[in-house]
Amino acid sequence: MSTVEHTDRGPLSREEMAAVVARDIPDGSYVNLGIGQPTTVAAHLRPGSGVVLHTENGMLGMGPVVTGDDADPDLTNAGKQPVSELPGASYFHHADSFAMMRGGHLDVCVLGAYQVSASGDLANWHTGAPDAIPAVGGAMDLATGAKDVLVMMTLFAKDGSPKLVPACTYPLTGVGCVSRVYTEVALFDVSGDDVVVLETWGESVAELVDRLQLRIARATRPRGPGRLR
Amino acid sequence: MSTVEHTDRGPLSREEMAAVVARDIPDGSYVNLGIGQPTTVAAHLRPGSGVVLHTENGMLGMGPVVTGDDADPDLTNAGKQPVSELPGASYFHHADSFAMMRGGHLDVCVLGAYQVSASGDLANWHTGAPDAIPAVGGAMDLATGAKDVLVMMTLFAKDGSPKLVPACTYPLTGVGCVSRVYTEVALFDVSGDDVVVLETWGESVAELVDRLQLRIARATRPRGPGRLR
Amino acid sequence: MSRTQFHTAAGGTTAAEAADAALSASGVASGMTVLVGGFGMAGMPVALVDALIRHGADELTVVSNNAGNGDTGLAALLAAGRVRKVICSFPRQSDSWVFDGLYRAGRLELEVVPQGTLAERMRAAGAGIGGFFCPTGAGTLLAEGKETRVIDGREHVLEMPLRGDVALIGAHRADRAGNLVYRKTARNFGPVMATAAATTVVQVGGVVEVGALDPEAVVTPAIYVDHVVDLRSTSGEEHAA
Amino acid sequence: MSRTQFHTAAGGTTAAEAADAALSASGVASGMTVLVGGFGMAGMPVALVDALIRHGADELTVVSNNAGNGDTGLAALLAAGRVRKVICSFPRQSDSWVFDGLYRAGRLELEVVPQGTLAERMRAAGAGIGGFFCPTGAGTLLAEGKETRVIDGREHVLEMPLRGDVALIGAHRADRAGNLVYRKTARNFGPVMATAAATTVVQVGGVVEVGALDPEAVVTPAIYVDHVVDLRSTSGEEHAA
Repeated sequence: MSTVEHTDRGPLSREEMAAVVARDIPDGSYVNLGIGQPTTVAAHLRPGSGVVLHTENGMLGMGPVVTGDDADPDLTNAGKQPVSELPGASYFHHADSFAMMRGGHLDVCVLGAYQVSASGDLANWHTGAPDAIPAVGGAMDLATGAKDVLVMMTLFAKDGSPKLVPACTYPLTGVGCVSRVYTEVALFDVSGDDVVVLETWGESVAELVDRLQLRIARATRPRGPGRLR
Repeated sequence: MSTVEHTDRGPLSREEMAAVVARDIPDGSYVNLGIGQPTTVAAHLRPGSGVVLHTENGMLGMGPVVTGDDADPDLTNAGKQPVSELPGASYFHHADSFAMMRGGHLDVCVLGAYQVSASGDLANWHTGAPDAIPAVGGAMDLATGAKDVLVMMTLFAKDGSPKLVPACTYPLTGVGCVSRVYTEVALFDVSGDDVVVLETWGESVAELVDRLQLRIARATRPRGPGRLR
Repeated sequence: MSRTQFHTAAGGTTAAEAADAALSASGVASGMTVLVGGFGMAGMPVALVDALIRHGADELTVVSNNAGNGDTGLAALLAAGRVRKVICSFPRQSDSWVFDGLYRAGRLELEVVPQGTLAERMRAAGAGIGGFFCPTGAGTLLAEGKETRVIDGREHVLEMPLRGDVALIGAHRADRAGNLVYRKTARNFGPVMATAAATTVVQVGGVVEVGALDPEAVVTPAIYVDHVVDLRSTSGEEHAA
Repeated sequence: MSRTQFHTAAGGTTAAEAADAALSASGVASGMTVLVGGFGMAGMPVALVDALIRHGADELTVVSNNAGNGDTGLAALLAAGRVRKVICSFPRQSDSWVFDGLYRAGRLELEVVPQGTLAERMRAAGAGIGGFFCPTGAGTLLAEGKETRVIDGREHVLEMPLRGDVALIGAHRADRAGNLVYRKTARNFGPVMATAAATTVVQVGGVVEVGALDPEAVVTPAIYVDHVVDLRSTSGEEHAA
C-alpha cells in the first residue's frame, strides 16, 4: 500500500501542515496562497524551488510580509498586509490578475475551508447563518481558476463534526474544484471518483475511517514530494 | 434654410473633402482615420486642435506618416505605413485597442465606403462578388464602436449609380452606424430619421435630389465647424 | 470628446478645494453609480471620497472592492447616509463596523460579486462587451437567478457589464496629456474603473510634463481620464495617492 | 507549471538552430492550432515561422491578422502546403498572392473574423471566459449562423473563445525570468496570443538580466512565456524582433 501512516507521532502542528503543503508544490509553480493559514506556506517553500507567488491584487513575484519602515502602503498582499517585491516581479490590474487566475494559468492555489465534499466541492466563504454578512472576495475565482486547489483545514470542527463530508451543508464556493485536502491528521486526494487518503499523522487509516464515516480508499501508487498528480 | 449651397463653384477635390471633414471634427476629439482616403484628413487638422489620433494596431497619439531613414518598422499605422509618435502617446495591445473602440471611447472615425444607406447602414468591406476574397480588418469594429462614424466617398459609382442609397445592396459592415457622409458634391447627415443635406458644392439641393432619387430633407438649423451633433 | 482637465492644489488652492472642483466638474449627482478604486487603502482615492462627502450627492450606488474601513473614506460616506446600495466583493472586515451596522439595520442594499467577476464586469462595460459567460460562481448562491450555460462541459454563468456614471480612482502620476501610471499593487481596480465610467476623476501624487512618461509604460491612456486632481502640495512635497 | 526556457543564438548555435530547438520543445505538431503574432511585419515572429516551416508540422490551423505577404514567412508556410485553415481578419493584400492562389484553388479554408473580435476571442480564451456578446458584426454576413441577442436595445453576437495549442510571437526584450516588453506598435497581438495558447514561444531581440525590466512596465508576465529564442547574435548585434 502506498498510503503512508505516521502512527509513531501525533497530529501535525499548523507549521508542520504548512511544511507538508510546501513539500508537495512542484518546483517552478505559479502559486496563490489564500488569506490566513495558507499564507504560512510561503515560509516553507524550498529556496531555489523557483515557485513564484501570485497575489490577486495584481502582482507576480510577491515576497515575504514586511513590517516597520519597510512597509509600503502601495505594496500589499490580498490580506492587505505589506509585502515585498522579488526580482522578476510584475504588476497588472485587477481584470488582468483575475484573467490570469480564471484562465487556468496558475498551477496551485491554497485555500482554507469550512467544508470540503468527497467530490471536491468547496465551502469557504459563507456560514449561511441568517445574520452573517456574506463576503466572497476572490475565493470563488481562485477555486474555479487554479489547476490544483489545495485546501488547508482542521479535519474536525470545534463541535467534533468532520469537515470532509459526503456533501457540503454550507453554501458552496465552487463545485468539484478541490484537488487535495491537507489536515492535521491526514492528507486526502479528492480529485478523482474516490476520496483517497495519501498520508496520515497520529492515527491509522482504519482509525480515521471510523471517525469520518466516509468511504475512503487507500492510495495505490506512491506520490512523492513535488508531485500533485 | 440652414443648408449651405455652394453653387458658385464645382465639386470638392479630394483634398478639399479632407479639409471639410477636418473642419467638422470637434477640438480635442479622439479620432481614428481609416485606411486610404480618410488618412488624408490628418494633414488638414488645425494645429492646436488637440485632436488625438488612434490607430487600431495599438497607439494613441499617432503622428504623420514618415519615410526614409525616419521609418521604424515597429511603428506603423493600420495601413502598415511607417508613422511617427507624438508627445503624450501611449501604446497598448490589440485587445485593449479594440476595447477602446468597441467601448465607445473614440469620438470619431472616418471610413471609406462602397455604399451608405439612408438609415446609416454602411457597406465597405466586401463587394459580394463570387470570386472576391473577403477581408474585413477592423472596419466592423470601427463602424460599431466610434461615437460618430463619418464616411468619405464619391457620391456616385463609376457606372453613375448613387452610393447613398435607400438600402445597401453590398454586404453590410454595420447597421445604422454612420452619422455623416462626406462626398464631393454634398455633405449628408444620416443619423436621424431623414437624410439631411447640410451642404452642397457645385450644384443645388434641388439638382441633387433629382440625381439621387432619394428623399432628402434640408437642414433646419445651422451646424458650424467643429460640431457633429 | 474627453480632454483631461487638471485641478491643482497650488497658488492658494488647497488639495481639498481642488478635489471639490473636480467633483463638481464631474457632474456627479444623486442616484448615480460611483466606482471607487482601491484595495484596502492601496489605491484608495481618499481625497476624492472626502470631496464626494462634501459634495452631498446621495442615493448613490457605490461599486468598490470593500465597503469601508474604520470611520473615514467610504465608511464616512456610508455613515453620512449617502449610499443606497453597495456592490462589492468583500464587505466584511475587522473594521467595517459602519457598513455592518447599516446593513444589519436594513438601511443598505448589498450585492456581493466575486472579486474577479467584479473586475471583469467593469472591464466588459469599458470594452463594449454586452455580457460574458464565466465559470466563477457556477453552482453557488451567487449564481442564483442568473442564466447559466454548459460550455465545453463546464457550467458558466452569464454576467452583465457593470458601468459607472463616475469613477473615483487613485494613481501615482499623470502627465499633462492625462496619461496615468500607478505604483505597485495600488494599481488594482483603477485602470479597469477608468474605462468603465462615463466620467473618470483621478487623484495623483504629482503631474509631470508631457514626454516624462514612457509611452510603453502608460497604464491608463488619457482617453479614459477626464479630471486629474494633483495632490502635490505647493511646497513640492507629495501626499499619498 | 511553466518555467521559461531560453534558446540562445550563441556559442556556435545559430539563431535558426535556437528557433528550431524552441519549436521542437514547444511540442507543436500536425493538426494543431498555431497563433502567429504580428500586424504586417511589425511584431511578426519571422524566425519562428521559418522554424515552423523547417519543423514540418502540417494540417495546421493558423490564426493571424493577415494571411502572408510576398513569398516569405506565413506565405512560405502556406506555399509549403502546411496549412489547412486560416483564421484572420484581413487576408487580401496587394502582396498576398500565395494565399489568394491557394484559396481560389479551394486548397485553404478561410474564417474571416473582425479584427477586434479576433483579439477579444483570444483574450477570452486566455482569460477563462466561455463566450461573450459583442455588437461587432451584428446584422452582417459574419454573424450568419451565430447566436444573437438584443442587449440594451442593441443586437449582439455571441462569440466564442479562440485557443491556440502554440503561439509564436515577437517581443523586444525578455528578462531571465521570462517577462516581456514590446516596442511601439509591434506589441499588437503578442500579449493576447501569449495568454491564449497552451505553449507560447517568443523571439526577442535580446535577453536582459532579472531586474533590468521595470516591474511596472512588464507587458507580458513570465507566467505566459514558455520558450524564449534570443536572436541577439554572438557579435552583440541584434536582429529585428
